Amino acid sequence: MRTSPLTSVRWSSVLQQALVLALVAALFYWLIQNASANLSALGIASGFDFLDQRAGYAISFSLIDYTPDDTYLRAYWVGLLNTLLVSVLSIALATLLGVILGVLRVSDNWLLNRMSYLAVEFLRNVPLIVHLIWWYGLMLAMPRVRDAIDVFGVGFLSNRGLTVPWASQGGLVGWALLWSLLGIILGGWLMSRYRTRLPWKGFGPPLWPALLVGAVLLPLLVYAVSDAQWQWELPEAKGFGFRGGITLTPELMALWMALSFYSASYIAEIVRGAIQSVPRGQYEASRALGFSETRTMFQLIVPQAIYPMIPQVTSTYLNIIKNSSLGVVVGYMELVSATGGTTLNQTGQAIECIALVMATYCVFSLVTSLLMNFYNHRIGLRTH
Amino acid sequence: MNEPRSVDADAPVAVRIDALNKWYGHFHALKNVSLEVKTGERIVICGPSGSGKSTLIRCVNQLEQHQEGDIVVLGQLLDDHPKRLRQIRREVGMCFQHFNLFPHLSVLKNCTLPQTANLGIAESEAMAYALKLLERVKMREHANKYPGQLSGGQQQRIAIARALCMRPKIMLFDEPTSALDPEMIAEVLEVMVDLAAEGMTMLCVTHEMGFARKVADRVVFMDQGEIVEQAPPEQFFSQPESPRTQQFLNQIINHGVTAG
Amino acid sequence: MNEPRSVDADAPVAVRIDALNKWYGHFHALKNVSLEVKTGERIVICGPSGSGKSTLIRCVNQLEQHQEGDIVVLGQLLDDHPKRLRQIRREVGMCFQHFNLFPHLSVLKNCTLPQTANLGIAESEAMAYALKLLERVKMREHANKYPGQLSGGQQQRIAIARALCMRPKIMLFDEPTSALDPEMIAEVLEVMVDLAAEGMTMLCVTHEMGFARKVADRVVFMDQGEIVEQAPPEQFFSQPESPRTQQFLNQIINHGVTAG
Amino acid sequence: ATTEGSVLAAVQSRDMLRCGVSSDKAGFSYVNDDGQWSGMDVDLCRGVAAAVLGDAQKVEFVVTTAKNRFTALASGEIDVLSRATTWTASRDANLGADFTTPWFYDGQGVMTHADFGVSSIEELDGAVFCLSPGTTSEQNLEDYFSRRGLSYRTVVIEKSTELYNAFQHGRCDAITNDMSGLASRRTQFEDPQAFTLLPETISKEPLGAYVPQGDARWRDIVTWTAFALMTAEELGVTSDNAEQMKAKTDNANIARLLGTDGRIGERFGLSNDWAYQAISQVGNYEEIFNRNVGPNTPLRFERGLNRLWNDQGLLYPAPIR
Amino acid sequence: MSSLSASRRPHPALRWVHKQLFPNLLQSILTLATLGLLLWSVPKVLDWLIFSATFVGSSKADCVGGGACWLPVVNRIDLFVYGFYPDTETWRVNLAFVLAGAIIPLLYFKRIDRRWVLGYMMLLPFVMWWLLKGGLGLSSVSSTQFAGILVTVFLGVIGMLFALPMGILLALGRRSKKPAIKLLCVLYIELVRSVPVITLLFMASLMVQLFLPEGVTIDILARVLIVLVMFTAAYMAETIRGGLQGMAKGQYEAAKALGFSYWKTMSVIILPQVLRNTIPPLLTQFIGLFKETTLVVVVGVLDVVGIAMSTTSAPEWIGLEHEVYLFLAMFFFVICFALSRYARHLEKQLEKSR
Ligand SMILES: Nc1ncnc2c1ncn2[C@@H]1O[C@H](COP(=O)(O)OP(=O)(O)OP(=O)(O)O)[C@@H](O)[C@H]1O
Ligand SMILES: Nc1ncnc2c1ncn2[C@@H]1O[C@H](COP(=O)(O)OP(=O)(O)OP(=O)(O)O)[C@@H](O)[C@H]1O
Ligand SMILES: [Mg+2]
Ligand SMILES: [Mg+2]
Repeated sequence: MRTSPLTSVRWSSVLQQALVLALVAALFYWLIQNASANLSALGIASGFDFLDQRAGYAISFSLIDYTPDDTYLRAYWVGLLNTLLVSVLSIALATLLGVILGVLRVSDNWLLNRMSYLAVEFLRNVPLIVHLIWWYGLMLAMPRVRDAIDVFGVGFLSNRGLTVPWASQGGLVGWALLWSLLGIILGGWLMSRYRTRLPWKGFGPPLWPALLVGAVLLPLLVYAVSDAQWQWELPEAKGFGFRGGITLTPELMALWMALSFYSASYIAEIVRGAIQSVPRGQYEASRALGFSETRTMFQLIVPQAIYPMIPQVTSTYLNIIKNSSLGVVVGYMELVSATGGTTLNQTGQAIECIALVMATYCVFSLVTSLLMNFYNHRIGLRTH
Repeated sequence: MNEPRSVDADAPVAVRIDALNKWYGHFHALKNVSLEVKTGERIVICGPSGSGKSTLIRCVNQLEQHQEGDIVVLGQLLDDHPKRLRQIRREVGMCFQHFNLFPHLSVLKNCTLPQTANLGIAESEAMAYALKLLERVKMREHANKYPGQLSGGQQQRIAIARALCMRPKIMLFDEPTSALDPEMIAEVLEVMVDLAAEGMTMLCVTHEMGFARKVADRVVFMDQGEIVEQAPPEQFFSQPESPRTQQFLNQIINHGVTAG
Repeated sequence: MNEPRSVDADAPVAVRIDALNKWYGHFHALKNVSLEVKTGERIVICGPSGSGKSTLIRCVNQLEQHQEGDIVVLGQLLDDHPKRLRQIRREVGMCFQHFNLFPHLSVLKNCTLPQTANLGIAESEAMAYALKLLERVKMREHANKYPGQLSGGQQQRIAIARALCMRPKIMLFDEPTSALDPEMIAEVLEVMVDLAAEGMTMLCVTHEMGFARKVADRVVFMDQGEIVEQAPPEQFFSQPESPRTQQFLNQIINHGVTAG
Repeated sequence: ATTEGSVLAAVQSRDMLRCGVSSDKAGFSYVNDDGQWSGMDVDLCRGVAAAVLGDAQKVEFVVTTAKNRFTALASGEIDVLSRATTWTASRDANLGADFTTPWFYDGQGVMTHADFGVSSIEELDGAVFCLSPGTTSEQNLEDYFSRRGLSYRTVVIEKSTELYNAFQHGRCDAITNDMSGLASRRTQFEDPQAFTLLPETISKEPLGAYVPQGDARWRDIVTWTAFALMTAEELGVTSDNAEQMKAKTDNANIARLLGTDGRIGERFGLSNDWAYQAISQVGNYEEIFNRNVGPNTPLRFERGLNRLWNDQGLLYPAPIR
Repeated sequence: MSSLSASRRPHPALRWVHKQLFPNLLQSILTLATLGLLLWSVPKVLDWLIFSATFVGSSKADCVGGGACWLPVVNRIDLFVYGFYPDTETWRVNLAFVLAGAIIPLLYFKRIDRRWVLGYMMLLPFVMWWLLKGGLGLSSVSSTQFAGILVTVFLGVIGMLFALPMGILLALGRRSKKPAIKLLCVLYIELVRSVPVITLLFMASLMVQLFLPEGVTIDILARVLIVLVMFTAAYMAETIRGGLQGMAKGQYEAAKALGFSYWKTMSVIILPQVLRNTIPPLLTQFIGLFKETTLVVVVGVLDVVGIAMSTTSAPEWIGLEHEVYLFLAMFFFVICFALSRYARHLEKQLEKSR
């Protein structure tokens, strides 16, 4: 009797679930009915055809070529790349700042400890939008182009943003980064293969020189065999702005700074938590073995603290990507202000535009969680 | 099972503790404790829970700082100068109740890192010595594993090997077997008995009375932060002087009986 | 200390387990187990760790679902109809190794809530009955405390009282004393002996052989998911049939000796 | 969409007008220190409320953004959109909204920094423009420049405070917006002389109220309320003298306007003194203009195109008779 | 002997300074640099903030001290706090604030029966709604009159308390054994958590109306509230799920063995414990929501940030952005910091009581 799965009970449970599903489906059906009625009343055709139309709006900062004559679809790509750019920059800076603040938070130095405590608490208890408005004000209060602050003779900081040298052919930078990445992967792969052959675990040459060599050597090699011409272009003041180099606009800078400082406070707390979660016994053991404080920290405590940090840090990174949508407040043309803002506004295709934006963010988090799972399986389970 | 042993009365003093006082906040954890340990002497410290045994031996390598009194280890008076302190800690090995191996390093690396980082020994030499010691605690075949993959007894034996890697002149043990299952206790005690047989100076907090009988030169009984009695094991177990000691010993025996 | 007892051979069957099989994933935890318990019978189940004792009694009130075979409790065949299942669970009380009292409720509330919520008994009546039972397990003066404020033995006695509040016809015990210190074990066993004396049908997993000798009508020995032997206690302890049982009994005795 | 008469019925049954405005357009709609809404756009709403409900205070102001204003209108969340919105064909056609009548004539202009020495838009080739998104100014600029083969870059900022801030600090070389906005903002800059308003207008910007599409009755009411306020100026009726003129006037036009003669109000479904209510409670167009943006305010606007037709302006209210 | 050791070991205060501030060269340099920076900057900042600042006056012209000009905040404080709420009815707002604030001490006193606290929290959003919006004897106030801190608190508190039951249901659904229900809950939670709040707010502002039948409108404040509730509930569900997972298995088993049904088990055995344990993280979540409410300004709801922005655009106060935004920052900092300290405190209490 037990082997038969279809007892009366199961049926009631199935019915119950079917009912819930049907209710949800009915709700959606109702909503869609309403929407199509409303849309036809407004004379808006649904569908994604509008993506092929001419966008007709300009975007001040773009990583790929873009003019108002391009399509809405290209404007979407520009927005997407801008989102990724500001996210990557913010992730890098937030991590740096966060780790510094976090390490200061656990330092024995009372003064530094308290100061970083104050800083962390202040940064994270003020809404991001206030950070952003403030940073934007600061960026705009920079001197005019003519009186731009000279940054080590290669960059200029003005109210037009930060202008830095860039390759004369912008595309080369992208390729260089790509080859660098490949080099790192290759170097890492070769080294780890070599190291698994060694008789003793944890010995053998360290990994990072191989990564470095890969990152530098491979792009150079490719450059040598290709006929590409590389040239640095230094910015110089000219007319209404700078010629040459690349300018990080004040909008980008403000968003970058606001996101970095705000998120740094979260990362600092994660770092502190992780370091404090290492059992006291570990400190005692290392002291009993005569390790110095610095070595204790960096060879014994930090490596142990990294593992529990990873999921939390990942979710902070995802938050950075999501929060970059605040670019809409200062007019940084990322995904939400481009497709979810101007495009939507010009075409009236609210449902399509918002769906597109949401779907894109879902993809981000899906990819991230896949990577996380992969990591947990491959590396995480080894020692813990 | 106990044979009389003799420590050279003129052997140099390894550890001298003099009128030691230690407070945790307002709690007086060690009260005027004095103790002298000769080189090669093996001392077992016992006493009821909370009597200050751990605190005492943790003062010897300054994992706890005392407030009054002097501790001289290997001729060096302990103060809080960081360099001198590290120097002394390298010469005093310690094993903890909870092993405290470094979980992110392989067993072998656990044993070589302290050597390379703190003694400046070359990697290959450190490895050879570590493997020798792992052999000695019968853990050589596990050298490539990570601590998380081993049983408690195995971890404790590695902790002993790791401490020995620093070529210590004195070893401190803080209840090395109390977190272990009975079978594992045997493994670890065996290693400790071996070590004792080789003449290592040992200060050992433990409730394993069998071990005390077998290897200790002197048993020190502590209660409420004071040393109540110290005597060679045969005398300690057969004719304890203080009533507190008697009570403690009775309790241990009774406990054994009820468990059986 | 064992007196002969007799259960009426014609007493109605309280629990009948028939060719029971249970797998955890691919692991075969119970292999073709059959067992009949008469009303008023007191059964002690023992066996080495991992032999499936807990699994067996947890199947009786379906905390674990079995895959093959039948279990009939108080004349009712167990299936997974939620209402019938709840009905049966109310008639079968259970005590766990870790007590599992509800920490956010006072002792008294722990005993009255199941009555008011599940039996629909009025608050005042439930309270009177609960106090009676607390009296019986000698915990009446602690009725207003919270479980966190009590010792393990006290908590276990309250757990028993809580189970009894449901006026069960059968009581299941899963190692009720194994998480307790020796003094506390005695308190709890005393309550259980009382209960047995009143004729409650009991199925009890325990390693307390003294208890088994004293109250069990039958001792069931399990190993590797099978019932290896069942016999009245005098016969079980003095002339065990199966070599596995002999080995197990030897081990217990030896263990007692080593510990002592 | 909306059916004839439904908005009026809804407003009357609610006894409250819901009017979509912006929250930070000084002179047109913003909040003053007393926590009161004020501005030209706001006063138009008040006039409509007075005409329809007899009380200028029976308005709820719903803050809308450049993005959601037409959604709010089409969905019936607001009855009138009075948010300095330009009258264009595509909006009338696409967005489920109907325009009423121009309330304020404006044109898109360009302001730059005086020290550039620029005197015409054509000299701004390659310059950076500050813009607010989702407005007609974005497309106008694009048209103007691409027609002449010139290039430009943009900075797009939604909040106008931030926008002008950015320009003033030199974030952009030029800012383009409605002339009125540019002029008013310029007066508030710390050093107005440091900025030049270029003479060209690159677009026509008739600003006024939108109503939901499909309710001609309602559009009439809002349109004619605006006309009534303008006509009042033309006939010299002010909030001060309206009562007196209502009691006794020999001008037939005034009598019709104030509802003592004829039954125009009833035909609209209002009371006959609808225009009287609007004028006496919010004042005529001149009063509204002067109160909000005129020479005595910090904004100091000229009447310019917004003079009456008989004063060489564009205000040409259709006759009320 | 002990006198010798006493002389070797310096005064505790000196030892503290040595150990905490100057243990080695690097640390000493850092300490000195930080000290220098503090000594240099703190007086200046204080001077600007307080000593040379202007607190009374009626227009920008009164700001002559050279320090901060707090007049826009001072003169508009009513607007900042009550928005456009009718002057005669502000007592309702004050009362609502007090009622909302009362939760905090209620959580503190362990003596008070948790059921009362829970009941209070369940009732509060309705009472606040009634107080602020009117009806049933109180004159009704349109939500267009809502602005400033009133909106921030309204959205924060009501949003949180409405989200709580929904979060609990979602968490239970996610742990349900019924695949369809589990799937729906997982989809919902993951979807909402993976998109930025702003897109959800845009949805409220631009899309919701499209999905409603013609003629039905929900005002923007309510739509935004719904979005915030939906959003918070998804995050809260994860917190509560954590609490459910942390619950000892024995509790479920004991309840089962005593014959409790699923809903009884949850409502009287499991959830009371889970909620008690998750108060600190829930409070942290509230802080997050409170900060997140500021984003509603993007869709044109005048919360406290919106009022600040419109203040900086008023012709009479142009150019005083720093003061206004600083006031905003301080406002949020004070509230959020106090709450987060409080959450930490409750957490410690819980740890102790275990
Ligand atoms: N860090 C500390 N802060 C405050 N009190 C402490 C601290 N460490 C230990 N104590 C107290 O000091 C006393 C002695 O502790 P110690 O650990 O030395 O006892 P012990 O003899 O090792 O006991 P056990 O057998 O339980 O390990 C105890 O009462 C303990 O509570
Ligand atoms: N939930 C589970 N999933 C998988 N395997 C399980 C599960 N519960 C128990 N087992 C396995 O089933 C076997 C029998 O378990 P059971 O708990 O019944 O043993 P036991 O006789 O009660 O042992 P003990 O004396 O240790 O309590 C064990 O090997 C155990 O590992
Ligand atoms: Mg100890
Ligand atoms: Mg078991």
